[in-house]
Amino acid sequence: MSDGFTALYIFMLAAIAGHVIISRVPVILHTPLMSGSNFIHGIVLIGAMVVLGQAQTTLEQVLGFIAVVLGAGNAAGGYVVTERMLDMFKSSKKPEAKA
Amino acid sequence: MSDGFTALYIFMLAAIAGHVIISRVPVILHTPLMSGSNFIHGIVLIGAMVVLGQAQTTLEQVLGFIAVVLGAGNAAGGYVVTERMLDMFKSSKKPEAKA
Amino acid sequence: MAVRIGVGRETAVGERRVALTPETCGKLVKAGAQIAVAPGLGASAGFIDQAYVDAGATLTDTPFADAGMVLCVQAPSPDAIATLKPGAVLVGMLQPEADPVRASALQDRGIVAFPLEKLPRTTRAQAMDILSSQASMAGYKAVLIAAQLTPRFFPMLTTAAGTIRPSKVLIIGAGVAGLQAIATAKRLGAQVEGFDVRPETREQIESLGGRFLDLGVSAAGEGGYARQLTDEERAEQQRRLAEHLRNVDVIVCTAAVPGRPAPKIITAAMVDGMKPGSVIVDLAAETGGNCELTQPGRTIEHHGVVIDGPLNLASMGATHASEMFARNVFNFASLMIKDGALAMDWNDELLAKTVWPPRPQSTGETP
Amino acid sequence: MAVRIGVGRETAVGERRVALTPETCGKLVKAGAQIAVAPGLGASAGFIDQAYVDAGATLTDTPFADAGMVLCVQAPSPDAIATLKPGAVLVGMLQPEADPVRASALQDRGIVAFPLEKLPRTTRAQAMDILSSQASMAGYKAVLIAAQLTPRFFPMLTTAAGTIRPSKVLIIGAGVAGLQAIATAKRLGAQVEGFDVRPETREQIESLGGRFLDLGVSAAGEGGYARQLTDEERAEQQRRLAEHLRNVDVIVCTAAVPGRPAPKIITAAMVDGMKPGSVIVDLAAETGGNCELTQPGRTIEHHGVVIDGPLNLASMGATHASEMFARNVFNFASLMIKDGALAMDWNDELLAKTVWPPRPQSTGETP
Amino acid sequence: MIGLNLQTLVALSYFVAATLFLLGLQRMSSPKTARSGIQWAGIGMVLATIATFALPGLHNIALILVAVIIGVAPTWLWGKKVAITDMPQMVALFNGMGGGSAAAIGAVELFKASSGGERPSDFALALAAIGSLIGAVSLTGSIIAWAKLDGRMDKRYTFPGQQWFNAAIALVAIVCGAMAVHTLAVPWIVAFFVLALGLGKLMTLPIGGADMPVVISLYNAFTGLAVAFEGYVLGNPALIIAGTMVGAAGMLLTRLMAKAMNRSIKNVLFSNFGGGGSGGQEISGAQKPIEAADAAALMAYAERVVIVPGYGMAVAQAQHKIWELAQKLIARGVKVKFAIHPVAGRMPGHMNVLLAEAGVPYDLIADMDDINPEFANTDVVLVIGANDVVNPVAKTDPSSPIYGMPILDAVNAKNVVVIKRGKGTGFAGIENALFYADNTRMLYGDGAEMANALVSEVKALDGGH
Amino acid sequence: MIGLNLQTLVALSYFVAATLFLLGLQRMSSPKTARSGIQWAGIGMVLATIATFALPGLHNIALILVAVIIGVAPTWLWGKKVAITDMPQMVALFNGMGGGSAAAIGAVELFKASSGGERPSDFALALAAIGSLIGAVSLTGSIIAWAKLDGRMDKRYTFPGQQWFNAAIALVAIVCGAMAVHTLAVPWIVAFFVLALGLGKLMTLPIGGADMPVVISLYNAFTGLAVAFEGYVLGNPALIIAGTMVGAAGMLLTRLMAKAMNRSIKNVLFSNFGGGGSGGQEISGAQKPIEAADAAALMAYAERVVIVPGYGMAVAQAQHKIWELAQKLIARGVKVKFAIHPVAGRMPGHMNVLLAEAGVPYDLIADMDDINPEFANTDVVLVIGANDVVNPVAKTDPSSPIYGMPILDAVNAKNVVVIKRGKGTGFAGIENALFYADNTRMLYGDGAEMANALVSEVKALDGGH
Ligand SMILES: NC(=O)c1ccc[n+]([C@@H]2O[C@H](COP(=O)([O-])OP(=O)(O)OC[C@H]3O[C@@H](n4cnc5c(N)ncnc54)[C@H](OP(=O)(O)O)[C@@H]3O)[C@@H](O)[C@H]2O)c1
Ligand SMILES: NC(=O)c1ccc[n+]([C@@H]2O[C@H](COP(=O)([O-])OP(=O)(O)OC[C@H]3O[C@@H](n4cnc5c(N)ncnc54)[C@H](OP(=O)(O)O)[C@@H]3O)[C@@H](O)[C@H]2O)c1
Ligand SMILES: NC(=O)c1ccc[n+]([C@@H]2O[C@H](COP(=O)([O-])OP(=O)(O)OC[C@H]3O[C@@H](n4cnc5c(N)ncnc54)[C@H](O)[C@@H]3O)[C@@H](O)[C@H]2O)c1
Ligand SMILES: NC(=O)c1ccc[n+]([C@@H]2O[C@H](COP(=O)([O-])OP(=O)(O)OC[C@H]3O[C@@H](n4cnc5c(N)ncnc54)[C@H](O)[C@@H]3O)[C@@H](O)[C@H]2O)c1
Repeated sequence: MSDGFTALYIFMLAAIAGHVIISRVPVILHTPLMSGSNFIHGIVLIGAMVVLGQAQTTLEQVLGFIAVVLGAGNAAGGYVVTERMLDMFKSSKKPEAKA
Repeated sequence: MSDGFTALYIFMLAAIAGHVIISRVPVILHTPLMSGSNFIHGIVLIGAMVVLGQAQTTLEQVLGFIAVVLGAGNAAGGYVVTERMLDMFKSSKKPEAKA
Repeated sequence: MAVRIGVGRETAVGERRVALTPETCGKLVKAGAQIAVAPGLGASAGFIDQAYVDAGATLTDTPFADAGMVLCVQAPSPDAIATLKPGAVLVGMLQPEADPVRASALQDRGIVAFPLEKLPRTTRAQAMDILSSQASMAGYKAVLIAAQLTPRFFPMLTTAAGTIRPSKVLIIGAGVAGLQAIATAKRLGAQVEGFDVRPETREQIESLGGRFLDLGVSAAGEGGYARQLTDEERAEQQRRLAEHLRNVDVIVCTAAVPGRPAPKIITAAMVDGMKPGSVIVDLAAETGGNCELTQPGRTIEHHGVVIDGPLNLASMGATHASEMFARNVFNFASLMIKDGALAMDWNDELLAKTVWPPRPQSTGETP
Repeated sequence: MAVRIGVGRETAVGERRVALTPETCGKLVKAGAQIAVAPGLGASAGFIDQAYVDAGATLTDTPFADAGMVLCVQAPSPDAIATLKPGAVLVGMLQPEADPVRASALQDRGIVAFPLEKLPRTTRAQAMDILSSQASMAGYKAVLIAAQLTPRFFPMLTTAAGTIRPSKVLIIGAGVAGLQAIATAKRLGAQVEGFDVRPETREQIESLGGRFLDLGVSAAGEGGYARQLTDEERAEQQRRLAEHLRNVDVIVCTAAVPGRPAPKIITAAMVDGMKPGSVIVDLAAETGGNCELTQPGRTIEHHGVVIDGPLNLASMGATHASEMFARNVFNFASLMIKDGALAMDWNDELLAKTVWPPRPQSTGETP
Repeated sequence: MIGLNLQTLVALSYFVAATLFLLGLQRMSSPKTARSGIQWAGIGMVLATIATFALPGLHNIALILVAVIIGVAPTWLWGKKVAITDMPQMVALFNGMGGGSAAAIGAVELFKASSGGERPSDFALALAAIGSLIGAVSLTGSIIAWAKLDGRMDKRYTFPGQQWFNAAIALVAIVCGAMAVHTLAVPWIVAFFVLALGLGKLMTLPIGGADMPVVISLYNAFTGLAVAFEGYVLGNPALIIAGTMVGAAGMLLTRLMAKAMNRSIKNVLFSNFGGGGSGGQEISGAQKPIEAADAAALMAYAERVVIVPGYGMAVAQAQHKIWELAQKLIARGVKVKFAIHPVAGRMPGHMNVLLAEAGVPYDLIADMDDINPEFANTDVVLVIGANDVVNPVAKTDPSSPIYGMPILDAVNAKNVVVIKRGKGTGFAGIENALFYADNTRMLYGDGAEMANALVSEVKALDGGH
Repeated sequence: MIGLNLQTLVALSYFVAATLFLLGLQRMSSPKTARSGIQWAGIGMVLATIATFALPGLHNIALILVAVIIGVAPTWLWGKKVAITDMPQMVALFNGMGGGSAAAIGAVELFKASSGGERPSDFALALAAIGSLIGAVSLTGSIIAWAKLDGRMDKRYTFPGQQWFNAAIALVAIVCGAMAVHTLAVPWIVAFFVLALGLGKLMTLPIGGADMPVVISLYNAFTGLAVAFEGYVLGNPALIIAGTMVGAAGMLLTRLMAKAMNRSIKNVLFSNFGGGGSGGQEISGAQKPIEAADAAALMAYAERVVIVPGYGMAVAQAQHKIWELAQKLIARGVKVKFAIHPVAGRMPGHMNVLLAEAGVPYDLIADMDDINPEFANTDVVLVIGANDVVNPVAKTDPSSPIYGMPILDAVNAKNVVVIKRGKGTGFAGIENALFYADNTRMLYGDGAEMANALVSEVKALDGGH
C-alpha cells in the first residue's frame, strides 16, 4: 500500500463517515450531538499523555502537563454533560404507541 | 502509525461508511443500490489489470486475462444497468411541489 | 312480442314520487319495451313530460290500457286496478295485505303482483331493494326535520355572544334509515349517539363517527343474535334510558321490526323527564311510532317537548327518492324482460319469493 | 340605588325569543340589579320560570312597573310603552323608525331607547352585536329549510340504486348569514357556491370550502370598495347569472344593504329558466327579498320552482338565538350599570351612537 | 511530502476514485441524487482504470487492452438493450463476473507463490484464499441465480440431507484452502477452486425464484468482500475500500431486502433445512403479504392508482389518512381516483359520507360503471377494508351468496394492494378470490395505521419529510 | 501476522476505541439510541486511556496520573451539578480545553524540534503548527463564548474595521507559524502562539449571544481538526479518526444549526463585516423567525400545548393538518387543547365549522374564558393564522381600534409559535405586539404547508416515520 496515502485514506474515510452520520439528524439532537462529538475529541488526552510521557525538558513537561489536564477535562466534562443531555430521551414516552 | 493496523482501520472505516450510507435507504432504491454497488466492486478490474500486467507464466496470463475480462464485464455491465434503472428517477416529477 | 309498460300518476295522498324516471324509461325502451305514461306523471318529482317523451315514452291518459306490466310507487286504487289488463304484472310498494279491498281487487283481476317490500334482502337483491333506498331518504329528511324543529343549533359555535354547545342527538334504531340519520346529524355537527338492540350495530354506528349508547344491559345472546330480555333487565334498561334522555336535545326514532308494529321504546314518562324545547321525530310513525305519544302524521307538543310523527318522509325528497325507486323497479322489471318481451323465470328466487299471492310451488319456501 | 330591570313577554306575532335568559339574569343580579320578569317569559324558548327565580329574578305580571331598564327582543307595543316609567331605558331590536306610532310612544314617554340594530359595528361592539348573532341563526335555519324543501339529497350518495349527484347550492350574499349558510350547506355535503359584490368575500367563502361564483364582471373599485357597475356590465352580469342558475338546485339569498331594501338580484325570468324542483329560500324577505318573486312570509311555487320567503328565521332557533341575544343585551346593559345602579357614560361611543332619538351633542357624529 | 512522480499520480487517482465511490454510493442512497451517484462512481472507475495503465512495470499491455474490450463491449451492449424486467438477472451475472475476477486474482497469487515467486506473508495468502473462495462461490452462485431468474432453469433441485451435504462440501473446501495456503501444492489449489466453484452452485440450486433478489444481493456483498481481500493482497487501497464498502453495504441491503419480503436471510438460504420454517408460503394461491414501504413505492411510482374503500375503512375511521395519502400521490403526479361500490359499507352512501368528511372532492369519486373499464389500465388498486364488493366470486361462482352482484373489477389491475386486519371475511362471510390472485398483495393491519404507514413511506420517498 | 506483544495490544485498543467512537456517534444521531451512543464512546475513551499507560517507554507516569486527576475531578463534578440550562456554555468550555490540549501538544512538538530532538518531516511539523493554530483559536474563542453565554460578559465588542484588523492578525499568525516551522526559532514559536490565542479571542468578541451555539459548534469542529492534525504528528490513528470524524461531523452540524436559525455561518462569523447583512435582526422587539423543526421539537417535548386557530387557518384550509399535528402530539403524551376566540375568523363559529370538519372532538375545544387562566401553565401556544384575537394591544392601547376586545392571553405562555405567511395584518389592520414578544417565534409560511412541516418534524422525532 503506497504509504504516504494511508493517512489521507483514513482522513477521507473518517470525514465521510462523520459527514454521513450527521447528515440526517433531527434538530432536537443538534446540541447533544455537538456535546457528544466534543467528548469524542477528548481522545486528545491520549496524545497528551504520550507527549507528557516522553517529555524531557521542563518546558515540555509543563506544556505536556497542561495538555493532559486540558484533555482530561475535555473528556470527563464532555462525557458527563452529554450523558445528562441525553437523559431527556430516556423519559420520552414510547412514541410507537400511536404514531 | 502502527503499520499492521492500517488495513484494519481502512476496513473498519469503509465498512462503517458503507453501512451508515445504506442504513436509511427507501425500499424503492434497494434494487438500484444493489446494482450500483455491484458496479463499484467492478474496481476489481484494476487489480486484475495489475495481475495480468505482471503475469509471467502462461497460466498466470490465462487466469489474469480471465480476471480482466470478467472484471471489465462487471464494471461495464454494472454501470449500464444501474444507469438505466436510475433513469426512472429522472422522469419523476418534482416531489417538493406540494409534498 | 314487445311488452307494453304503463305508468299512471300516483293517487295516494301526499305521494310525490314516481316509479319511472326519464332515465329508467330510456333504459326500458332500450330493452325493447313500449312505455306509456300519463301526462304530468313526474311533475311532483321534478320530471317534465317532455323528458319522458324524449326518452321514448308515449303520453296517454290511459296508460294502463293493454299494459302487460304496470309500475307504481304505491298501489293504484282498487278502481284503477280493475282497469288493468287481466293477468298483467304490477310492480311497486303494493302492501296487498294492508287493505283487503286492494287485495281482492288484485286477485279478482288475476294480477301478477310484485310487492317490492317483500323482496328477499339478499345481496343480489340490493339493487332492487326499495326499503333500503327509501329508508335512506327518510333517515336523511327526518334529521333535517328534527334540526328544523329544535330551537337550537346542532353544531357547536364559539361566538362573540358566547359559546353554543352542540346539540345532543340520539338516533334510536340503526338500520338503514337510522345510520343515514346518524351520518346526517353528525354532518351537521351534533353530538350523535345511536342505539339499537342488534350488537353489530355498535361497530356500524362507530364507523360513522357516532357513539353507541350502551344501556349496560347486553341483549347479545348465543350466535350473535339478540335474545329476549328478562323483565328485570328490560326495566333496568328503561330506567337508564329515561335517565339518559334528560340530557338529550333531539331524538330521531327509526326502530322497526319487519312485519310488526314498531316497538314502543320511549314512554310518556320518559318524555315528561325531557327538557322543554327537546324534539322527537318519530320516523317509525307509519307503523305506530317508537314513542308512546307519537301521533302519526301530526306534530304535537307535550310539556314543551315537540313530537313529530311524519309519514312518507321519502316522498319529501321526491326527485332523488324517485330516481332510486325507479332504478330499483327497473332492476326488478329487468328480471322479467327478455328481448323486450315478458318472460318469467320462476326459478329466480327473487321473483318466486316476491310474487303475490304466493305461488303454490314456492309457498313452502316463503312462510 | 340598585337599578330595577323588567322583562315582559314578547308580544310580536311568531316571536319566540326572549331578551333575558336565566344565565344573563343571574349575571345581572350579580352585577347588583333587581330583576322582574313576567311569568312564562321564556317558555317559548325553552326556559322555565323556575330557572329565572333560581337565578334571582322575581316573577310579576307587571314587570315594567318601576323598572329603570326594560329589555326586549322586539319593541313592546305602544300601549305597553306607555306603561313604562318615564325616562326608563329600553334596550332591544326596537326599529323606532319602522313604526311612527311606536316612535312617538317612545318619545312621549321620554324613553331612553337603545335600538341595538343601530349599534356601531366596531370590534369592541361585537359582543353586543345582535345583527351578527341573529344572522348566524338565520343563515343556519335558512339552509335547513332549503334542504327540507328541495326534493333532493344535498350530499352525494353512491347506492345500490344508483349514484345520487350532490345538490348545487348557491348562496347569494356572503355576510354573516351568508357565510353561516355556506358552512351549513357544505356540512350537509352540497356543492356550495357563494356570491357577493364585496371582493374580500371571495377569500372568506373559500375559507369555508365554498367556491366563489365569479360572474366575470369585477366590481372591485379603488381602495378595495365595490364600485357602481355600468348598465352594460350589470346586464352582462345578469345574463351570466341567469345562465348559471339553470344548473343550480338550491339558492339561499342573504344579500342586504344596511338601511335599504334588499337588492333584487334574481329576476322572474331567471326563475323561469331554473329546473323544476329547484328551491329558493330568500332570507332577505324581511327587507323585500333578493328575488323578484319572493312573497315575504309565504312559500310559493313558480313553474315548479319553490320560493320561500321566511320571516324571523332566528326565532325558529329560539333557545340558542335567545342565549346569544340575551348575552348581547347583557353586554350592552353592562355598559350602563355601575355598582348595580344605572350610570350613563355618554362619552362611550357605543351608547352615544346607539341611543334614540340621537342625543344633540352626538347628532353631528351620527348622520 | 509526496513527490509528484508517476507512481504517486496513480496512487492519487486511486484515492480520488475511492472517494468518488463512497460519495457516489451515498448519492445513490437518495432518490433525488441517485442518478448523479452512479455517474460519480463511473468517473472514479474510468479514472482508476486509465491510471492503472500508467503504472510502471506493467507488461502485457496489449493483452490487457484486448481483455478489457472483450469484457466491456458485449456487456455494455447487452446491458443497454436488455428489457427493464430482465435487469435483476443481469445484475446477478455481472456480479458473478466480479466474483470470478476476484477468484482469478486469488488463483494467480496462489499459483505465483506456488511457483516460487516472491512469497507474500501467510496472512496475505490466507486472505487471497478466502477472497478466492468467496469470489468463486459468488461466481457460480450468481450464474445459477441468473439462470433461474432468466427462466432457463426453474425447478428447485432439492434432495434429502442437501443442507448437510452442502455443509460438508464447504468444510472440505475450507480444508483444501488451508492446505493450499500451507503447502502451496498445485493439486490442493486446484481442488480448492473446484470445490469452491461447486459450492456456489450447490448452495443456490435449492433456492426458489422468489427469493432470488435476496440471494443476488448476498452474492453482491460476497463479491465486495472478495475484492477487498484481493485488494489487501495486491496492496491496493482502492480495492480494499470499494470492496469493503460494498461488502458492508451489501450485507445490510440484503438484510433490508429480506425484511421487506418478510423473510430472514437464514430462511432464504436454508429454507428447506429441517423441512419446517415458512416454506409453506410459496404454495400457489396463498395470500401474499407486502410491507407498507413496498406498497407505498408501488403507488408512488405508478401512473394510475384507484382507491377502493369499504366498510373496514369506516370501522378504522381511516378516511382522513387515505385522503392524505391520495393527496401525496397526486402531488407526485400520480392520477388517483376513488371507486365507490354501490353497496360498500353498511348503508347507502356510507363511503360518501366518510370521503366527504375527509374533504375528498367529488370529481375524484368514480362510480362502479365508470371505473370498471379503467381497471385494466390501472397500475395499482388500493383496497382498504373492502371485501365483498371486490370479490370476483360474485361473477364466477353461482353457488356463492353474492353471485350476481356487480363488483368492482379490481382484479383486472396490474397490482392490487389490500389493507385489512387479518383473515376476516366481509358481510357475506365468504372467502375472497381477489386476495389470492397473483397480482394481489396483502397489507395486514388496522386501516388507519396502515394508511398512516403508507403516507409516511411515500413521504420518505420524497426524501425524508 | 500481528504478534500479540504489548505494543500491539495498545494499538488494538486504539483501534477498538476508534471503532467505538464511530459507532457511538452513529447511535447518538438517532433519538432512540442516543443514550447508548455516548456510553459506547465512553467505553472507547476509557479503554484507550488505560491502554496508553501500558505503552512502552512512557515516563512521568506519576505526573500523568496527577494531571489526569486534576483534569477529570473538577470537570466531572461540575458537569454533574450544572443546571440544564447552563450546559451549552459548559460544552464551550470543555471544547476549549480540548483545543488547548491539542495546541499544547503542537507546542511541545515544535519546541522539541527546536531544541534539536528527532526532527519530524516538514509536513508533519507544518501539520503540528496548523493544529496548534486551530486548537489555540478554539481555546480562547471557546472561553469567550463561555463567558458570554454564562452572562459574565455581555456586550458585543465592536469597532470600525474590526474584521480587517482580525484578518490582519490571522495573516500575521500564519506568517509567524510558517517562520516557526521553517526556522524553529523560539521567538517565532512564542509569537505564533500568542497571536493564535489572541486571534480566537478577537474573532469571538464581536459575535452576539444568540449566535453562540453556532460558534461553539464551529470551534468544536476546529478542535476535532486540531486533534486530527496532532494525531498525524504523533502517528496515532485513534486521534486522526476521532478528530477527523468530529471535524467533519462538526462542520456539517454547524451548518445545520446555522440553517435552523436562519443564518449562514459566514453571517454569524462576520455579521458586522461591511456593516450590512441581517444584523438588524438583533434589535430588541423584532419578529424572530423559527424553523419548523425547532417549533416541532418545542411542542413535542412540551407538557401542555394550546393551539389558537384564526382566519388564516381557514384561508389555508389547514384544519386537517393541524388536527393531525395535535393527534401526533397527543400520542406523544402532550396535553393539547384548542382555544377558540369568540370572533376568530369571519363569521360566528367559523373555527368550529373547520375543526368539526377535521374531526376535532368537542372536549378538546376550550372557550376563551376557560383557557385564559391556563396560558401561564402552557409550554407552547401555537397560533395559526390568528392575529387580532391574540393581540395584547387590545388591553394596553386605548387608541387601538380593537381596544376593549377581550383576547386570548397567548402572550402569557412560556413559548409562542405563530404561523403566518408574512407581515400581513389581521382584520383590524394593526400591528400585533405578540409577534414581537420575547417568547414568540414566527414560523413564516402558508398555514397548511407549515402545519404539514410540523407534522413531518414531529414524526421525525419519533425516529423516521
Ligand atoms: N351499503 C349498504 O347499504 C349495505 C347494507 C347492508 C349490508 N351491506 C353489505 O356489506 C358489504 C359491504 O362490502 P365492503 O367491501 O364494503 O365490506 P365487507 O365486505 O364487509 O368487508 C369489510 C372488510 O374490512 C376489513 N376491516 C374491518 N375493520 C377493519 C379495520 N379497522 N381496518 C382494516 N380493515 C378492516 C374486514 O377484514 P378484517 O376483519 O380482516 O380486517 C372485512 O373483510 C356487502 O356485502 C354489502 O352487501 C351493504
Ligand atoms: N368572527 C366573526 O364573526 C367576525 C366577523 C367579522 C370580522 N371579524 C374580525 O376578524 C378578526 C378575526 O381575527 P383572527 O385572529 O381570526 O384573524 P385575523 O386577525 O384576520 O388574522 C388572520 C391572519 O392570518 C394570516 N393568514 C392569512 N392567510 C393565511 C394562510 N394561508 N396561512 C397562514 N396564515 C395566513 C394573516 O397574516 P399573513 O397575511 O401574514 O399570513 C393574518 O394576520 C377579528 O378582528 C374580528 O373582529 C370577526
Ligand atoms: N342483504 C343486504 O345486503 C341488506 C340489504 C339491506 C339491509 N340489510 C340489513 O338489514 C338491516 C335492517 O335494515 P332496515 O333498516 O330495513 O331495518 P328496520 O327498518 O326493519 O329496523 C330498523 C332498526 O331498528 C332496530 N330495532 C328493532 N327493535 C328495536 C328496539 N326495541 N330497540 C332498538 N332498536 C330496535 C333494528 O335492529 C334495526 O336496526 C340493516 O342493518 C342492514 O344491515 C342488508
Ligand atoms: N366589526 C366587526 O368585527 C364586524 C361585526 C359584524 C359584521 N362585520 C362585517 O360586516 C359584514 C356585513 O355583515 P352583515 O351580514 O350584517 O351584512 P348584510 O346583512 O348587510 O349583507 C349581507 C351581504 O350581502 C352582500 N350584498 C349586498 N348587495 C349585494 C348584491 N347586489 N349582490 C350580492 N351581494 C350583495 C353584502 O356585501 C353582504 O356581504 C360582514 O361580512 C362582516 O365582515 C364586522
